[in-house]
Amino acid sequence: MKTPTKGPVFLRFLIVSLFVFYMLLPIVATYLFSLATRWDRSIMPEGYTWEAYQTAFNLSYFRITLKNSLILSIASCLVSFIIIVPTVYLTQINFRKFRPLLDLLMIIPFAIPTVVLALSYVRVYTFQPITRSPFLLIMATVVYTMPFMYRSVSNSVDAVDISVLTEASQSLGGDLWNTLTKVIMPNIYPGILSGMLLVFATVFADFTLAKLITGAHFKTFPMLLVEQTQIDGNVAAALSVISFTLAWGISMVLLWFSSKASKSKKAQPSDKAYIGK
Amino acid sequence: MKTPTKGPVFLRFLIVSLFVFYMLLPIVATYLFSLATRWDRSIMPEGYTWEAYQTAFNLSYFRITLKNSLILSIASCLVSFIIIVPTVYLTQINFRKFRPLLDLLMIIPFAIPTVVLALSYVRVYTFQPITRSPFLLIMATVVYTMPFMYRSVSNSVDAVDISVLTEASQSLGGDLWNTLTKVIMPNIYPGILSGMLLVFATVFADFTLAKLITGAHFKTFPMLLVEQTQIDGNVAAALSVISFTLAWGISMVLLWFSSKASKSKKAQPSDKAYIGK
Amino acid sequence: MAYLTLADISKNFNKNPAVEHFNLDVEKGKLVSFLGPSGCGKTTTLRMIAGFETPDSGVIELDGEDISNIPPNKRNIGMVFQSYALFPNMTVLDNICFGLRMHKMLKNQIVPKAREVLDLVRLSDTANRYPNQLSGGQQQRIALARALAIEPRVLLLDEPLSALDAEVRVVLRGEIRRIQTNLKITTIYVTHDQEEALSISDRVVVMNKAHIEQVGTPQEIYREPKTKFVATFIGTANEFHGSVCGKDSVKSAEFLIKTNNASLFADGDEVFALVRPEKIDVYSYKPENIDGNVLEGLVDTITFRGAETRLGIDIGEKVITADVPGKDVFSYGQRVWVAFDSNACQVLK
Amino acid sequence: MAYLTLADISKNFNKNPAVEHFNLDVEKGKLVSFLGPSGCGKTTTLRMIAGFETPDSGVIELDGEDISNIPPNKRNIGMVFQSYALFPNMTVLDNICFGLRMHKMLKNQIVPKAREVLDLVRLSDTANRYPNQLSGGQQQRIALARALAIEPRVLLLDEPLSALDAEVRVVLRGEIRRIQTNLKITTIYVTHDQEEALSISDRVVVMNKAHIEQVGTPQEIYREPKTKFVATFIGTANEFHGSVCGKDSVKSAEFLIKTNNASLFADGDEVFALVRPEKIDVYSYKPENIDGNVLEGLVDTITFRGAETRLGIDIGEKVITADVPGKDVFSYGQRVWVAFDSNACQVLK
Repeated sequence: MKTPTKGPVFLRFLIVSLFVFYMLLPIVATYLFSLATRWDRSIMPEGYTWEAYQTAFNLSYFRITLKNSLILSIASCLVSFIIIVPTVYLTQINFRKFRPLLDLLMIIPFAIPTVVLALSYVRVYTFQPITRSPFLLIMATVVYTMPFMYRSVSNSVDAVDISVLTEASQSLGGDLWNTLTKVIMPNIYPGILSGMLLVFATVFADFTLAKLITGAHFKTFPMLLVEQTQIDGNVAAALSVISFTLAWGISMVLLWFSSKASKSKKAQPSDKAYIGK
Repeated sequence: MKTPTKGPVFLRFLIVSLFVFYMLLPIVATYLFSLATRWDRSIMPEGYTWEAYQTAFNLSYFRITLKNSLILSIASCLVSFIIIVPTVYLTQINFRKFRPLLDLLMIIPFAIPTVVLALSYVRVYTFQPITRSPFLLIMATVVYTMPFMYRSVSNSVDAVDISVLTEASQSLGGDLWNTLTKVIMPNIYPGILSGMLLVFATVFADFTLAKLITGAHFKTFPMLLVEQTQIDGNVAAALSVISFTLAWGISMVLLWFSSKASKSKKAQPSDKAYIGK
Repeated sequence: MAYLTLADISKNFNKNPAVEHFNLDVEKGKLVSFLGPSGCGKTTTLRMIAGFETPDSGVIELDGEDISNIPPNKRNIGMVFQSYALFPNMTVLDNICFGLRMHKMLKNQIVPKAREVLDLVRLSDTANRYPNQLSGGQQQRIALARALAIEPRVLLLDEPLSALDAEVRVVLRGEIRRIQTNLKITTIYVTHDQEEALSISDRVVVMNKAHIEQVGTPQEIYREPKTKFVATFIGTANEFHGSVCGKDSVKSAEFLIKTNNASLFADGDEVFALVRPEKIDVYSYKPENIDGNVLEGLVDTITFRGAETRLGIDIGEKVITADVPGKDVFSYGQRVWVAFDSNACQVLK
Repeated sequence: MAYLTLADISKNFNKNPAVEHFNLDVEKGKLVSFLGPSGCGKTTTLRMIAGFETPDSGVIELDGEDISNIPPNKRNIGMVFQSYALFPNMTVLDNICFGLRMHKMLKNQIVPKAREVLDLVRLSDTANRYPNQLSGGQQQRIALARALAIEPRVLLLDEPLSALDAEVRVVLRGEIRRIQTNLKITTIYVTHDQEEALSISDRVVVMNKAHIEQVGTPQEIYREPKTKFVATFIGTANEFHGSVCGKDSVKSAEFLIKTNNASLFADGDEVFALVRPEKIDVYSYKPENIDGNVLEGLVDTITFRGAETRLGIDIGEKVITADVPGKDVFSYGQRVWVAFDSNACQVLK
C-alpha cells in the first residue's frame, strides 16, 4: 500500500471520533443523569447526588427483579449449555453430515420476531403449571439465544479440529471420559464460555419476552426499569447505569476470553531459525 | 471414525426430532390458531376460517404500522450500509491497524441492553425535531443492529482478500472507481446483502426500541401485534403469521445467498489431473 | 516371521473402494512407506491399522494377535498426524505425559520418561512451552516424542512432513530415520512424496487407485519398476511407446530402441521403453563406437540445477529429458546426440 | 543501456530497514530473479517497482523515464501474485479483458487479444469458466495471461509458484520461462526457492537482510559464490572453518585443506573452505596418486535419492555430505575415503 497522505488520515480519525461519540454519548449522558440534581437549564448538570441510586436500591421490587433476572439468565445459560455442547460435539465426531441441517436450524430463531416467539409460546402452553411460568420463559429465552451459543461453540469446535484431537487422544490410550474432560473440553472452553456470556447478557437485557410471557407473574429487571421511566427519570437512569455496568462487566470478561483465545493464534516462530540457516 | 452402531443413531435422531418439535411447535400452533374458529375444547381446532385475517387487514392501523415498519427497516439498512461498507473497506486497505479497535467497538451494542439504549437516547436527544422522532429511532436501530452488518461485511472482506484484488486491479490499470465498482463490490456483495437482510429482519421484529423511543408517535407492526393480543387472540395470531411469514421469506433469501457464497468454495479440481500424471 | 500382517484387507466408502485386497507383511524394526497419489488408499490403510477405520474384510495381525476388533485406545499403536494434533491446552511436557498417564505408568516414572523422549528429539528446552509457541517442525518433533513415549508396538506416521517447508522436511526426515533406526521401532510411513519415500524407507509400498502396484526396496522401486505407473510416479522417465520387435528391441513411431529387457514379452506386444534422464549421455558430436541407442536432436530447454543441468532435447517425435553434469555447456538450438545403453532401457506393458 | 534501473533504493518500515542501497540494472528482455530468505526485502523491492510501495530514497527508471512518482495504475507494469489474485466474480475471459478495457483498447480488439494470450498459456478451453473452477496451476497460468495481455513494459512475478505442489511448480516454471523467452519480455521473478531461481533466470540477485549479496548468472552464483551466505543458501556445501596457511591451503582444526583459491587472502586470515557434495568422490579403499584432499571417515547416513545417493560421512570433527552415483553401494558404518580436488574447494571469508 502506498503510505496514506495526511488528509485521509485526519478524515478517517474524524469519522472514527464521530462514530464513537454517536455511540457513547447516550451512555455517558445516562451516567451523568443518574447523578444529576437538575439538568434542564444548562449544558452540564447543576449538581451531583447519589440520591437516585439510594431510591433505586430501596425500591420494593429492586431485589426481587434483580434476583429474577439473574435466575432467568443463569438458568438459560445452563439449559443452553446442556442442549448445545453435546449436540455439537457428537455432530462433529460421528454425524458430520448432519452439520448443515444443524446450521440451518440455528438460523430459525433469527427469523422469528421476538414478539411472535413470545405470543406463540403463550398461546400453545396454556396448561398449568407451564402457562406464563418462568419455566416457559426460560424455554423461550433459550430458543431466542440459541444461535449465539451454537455459533460460539461450533466456531470453537471448528477452530481446534476436534476429531483429530480425539484420535490423537485415542491413539495415546485415552478413553471417552479422559478424551472429553482432559482434551476436548479444555480446548473448546473459551467458546462455551463466550457463548454462555452472550446468552447471559442477552437474556438479562431482554424486555419483550419477559413482558409478554410472564408479565407481572415474574418481574424482571428491565421491566422494573421501564416502569420507573414513567415515575422518576433519575431513578430510571440509575437503574440503567446498574444494568449497563453489569452488562459491560460481562462483556469485558467476554473480551478478555476472546483475546486470550486469539493470543493462541499469534505468529509462530519460523522453522528457518530452527534449521539455523 | 468408527462406524457408529445403530443405538446412538436412533438416539441422535430422537434428540434432533425433539429439538425440531420444541422449536417449531409454537409456530405451527400459531398458524393453526390464526385459522381456528374455536380451540379450547379439543386437541385440534373445531373449524377453520379466514375471518381473523380479514379483521387484521381491516384494522385501521394495519397499513400504517406495516408501512412504518418497512420504512424503518429499509432506512436502517441503508444507513447501516452507508456507515459500514466504506469504513470496513478503507480500514482493510489503508488503516489495517485500526481493525482491532473497530472489532472491539462493534461488540458494544451487544453489551448494551436494548432498554438502556432506548432510554438513554430518549434522555439525551430531548430537543426538537429529534426527540421521540422516527429519525431518533433509526439512529438507535442502526446502532443496535450494527454488529450484524459489520460482521457480515468484514467476513466477506476477509474471505476475498480485498487488498490483493485492489492491487491486481491497479496493476492492470484500474483506477479507484473501476476497482470499487467492478472488482471490490461484486465480490463482497453477498456479505453486504446478508448483512442488510439481518438488519432488516431484526429491525422489523423490534418491539422494545420502537415502543420506548417513539411510542405512539410512530407505531410499528410489532406494537400493533402486542396491542391486539389484549383485544383478540385470533387476530394477534394472524398478525404473527404475517410477520413471521415475512421474516421467514427474508431468511430464505438470506439462506439462498449464503449457500451461493459457500458454493464458490467448493473443491477445486486437482493439479494432478492437469499435469496428466 | 512377519511382525505386522495385513491379510486381504478391503474397505469401501459409500460403495467406492478405498482399499482392495491389500496384503502386506512388515518385519519387526523396519520402516515401510506407503507411497501414492492422494486418494490411493494409503491413509485409509494406515487408519485401519490404527483402529480409526474398520476393514470391511480381511485381518490385521500384530505380533501374532488379531487386532481387527480392538478399539484404538487399547491397541498401543503410536500415531503422528499431518496436522501435529498436539493438545493446545497442555505444555509440551504434559502432552507427552498424557499417553503415559493413560497407560497408568507409575507416577514417579512419568516425568523422567517424558524427558527422556524429549531428549531424543533434541527439544528438552521446550518442556514448559505450549504448542503454539513452537515452529511447525518443532511441533512435529514433539508429536513424534509423544507417540514414542508410550513405547508403541507400531509407529504410524500419516504424511508427517507435508505441512512443513521444503528445507525443514529434509532435516526432519533424516531425524525420523535416525530415531527409528536407533529404537528399532516398526514404522509405517505414509507419504505422497516419492523423494521422501525413497530416502527414508527400508521398503516402499507403491499404491494407486486402492491397490498395491509394487512392494520393494527403494532401489528396486526406482531401478526395476514393475508397472508404468511406478516408473512415471517415481522419478522422471523418458517414455517410448512402441511394440516389441525381436528379442532385443522396441519399435516406436520413428525409432528402433535397443534394449536387453524385451525378452519377457512376445513379438508385437505394445510396450513402453523407459529411460531415466541420468542414464542418458549427451554429445555435441556424433559419438562413434557406441553399443546402444544414439538419437539426434536439438537442444530445446536448458535448466541449470546446480550439480547437474537438465536438457530438453527435441528429437522430432518428442522431447527427451537428459541430465548432464553441471560443467558441460550446451546452448539453445544446438545440434546434439543423445546416447543410452541398451541396459538402461526398461521395458514395461 | 539498461532498460530498468534501480538506483540506490532504500525503504524502511517502522524504522526497520526493508531494503538498503539497492542498485540494479536490468537489460531488456531478460529474466532476473530476486532470491533470498523471507524478510530479505525482495518482495518489497518488487512492490516498489510495481508502485505499491514508495521508496524512501533512490530512483526507479524504466526505459529512461523516472517512474518513482507514477501511481501503480499508470505504470503499465504487469504483476502476478502468489495468491493468483484472479477476480472471483469474473470468468477467465473477463479477467483477461479487464486490463484491456482499463487500457481503453478498441472494443472489437479486446476479445481477440484476450483469446490470443489464453492460447499462449494453453488454456483456451477455460475461457468461460470461473477461477474457482480451476486448479491452482491453471489459475496461476490465467493470472500470467492476464498480466501479459496488457503488453506490460515489465512483468513482475511475486513468488508465483509458492502456493503450488512440487510437481506443478516444475512444469509451470518451465512454461513461464518458455513464454518469457518467446515474448522477450523483461521480467523480475521473486522467489525464496534457490532451485527455481537457478533454473529459470538469466541473472540472479541474491538478497539477505535488506541488501544484495551477489548478482550474477545462475552458474556464477552456484560455482563462484562471493559470500558465505550465498554459498550456503544456494545448494548444499561442506564447510571447513580455518585459517589461510600459505598460498594454497586452509588449516582447520584437524585438517589441512589444499585449495587453489586461497591466494586472495593473507596468511592467517580466518576463512571458510567450501566444497559441493557432487565434487566429492567416495572410495571404499584408500585412493592412490590423487592430487588433492583425501580424508578418512565412516558412513553415517545413506539417503537414496534415485539418480544419486547422498552419504553422510563422519570424519571425526564433522560429517561430510557427498553425492555418489546411484549404482555405487555403501553400507552403514563402512570405512571410506573421501577425495576432492583442490580446484573444487572455494575459499571465502
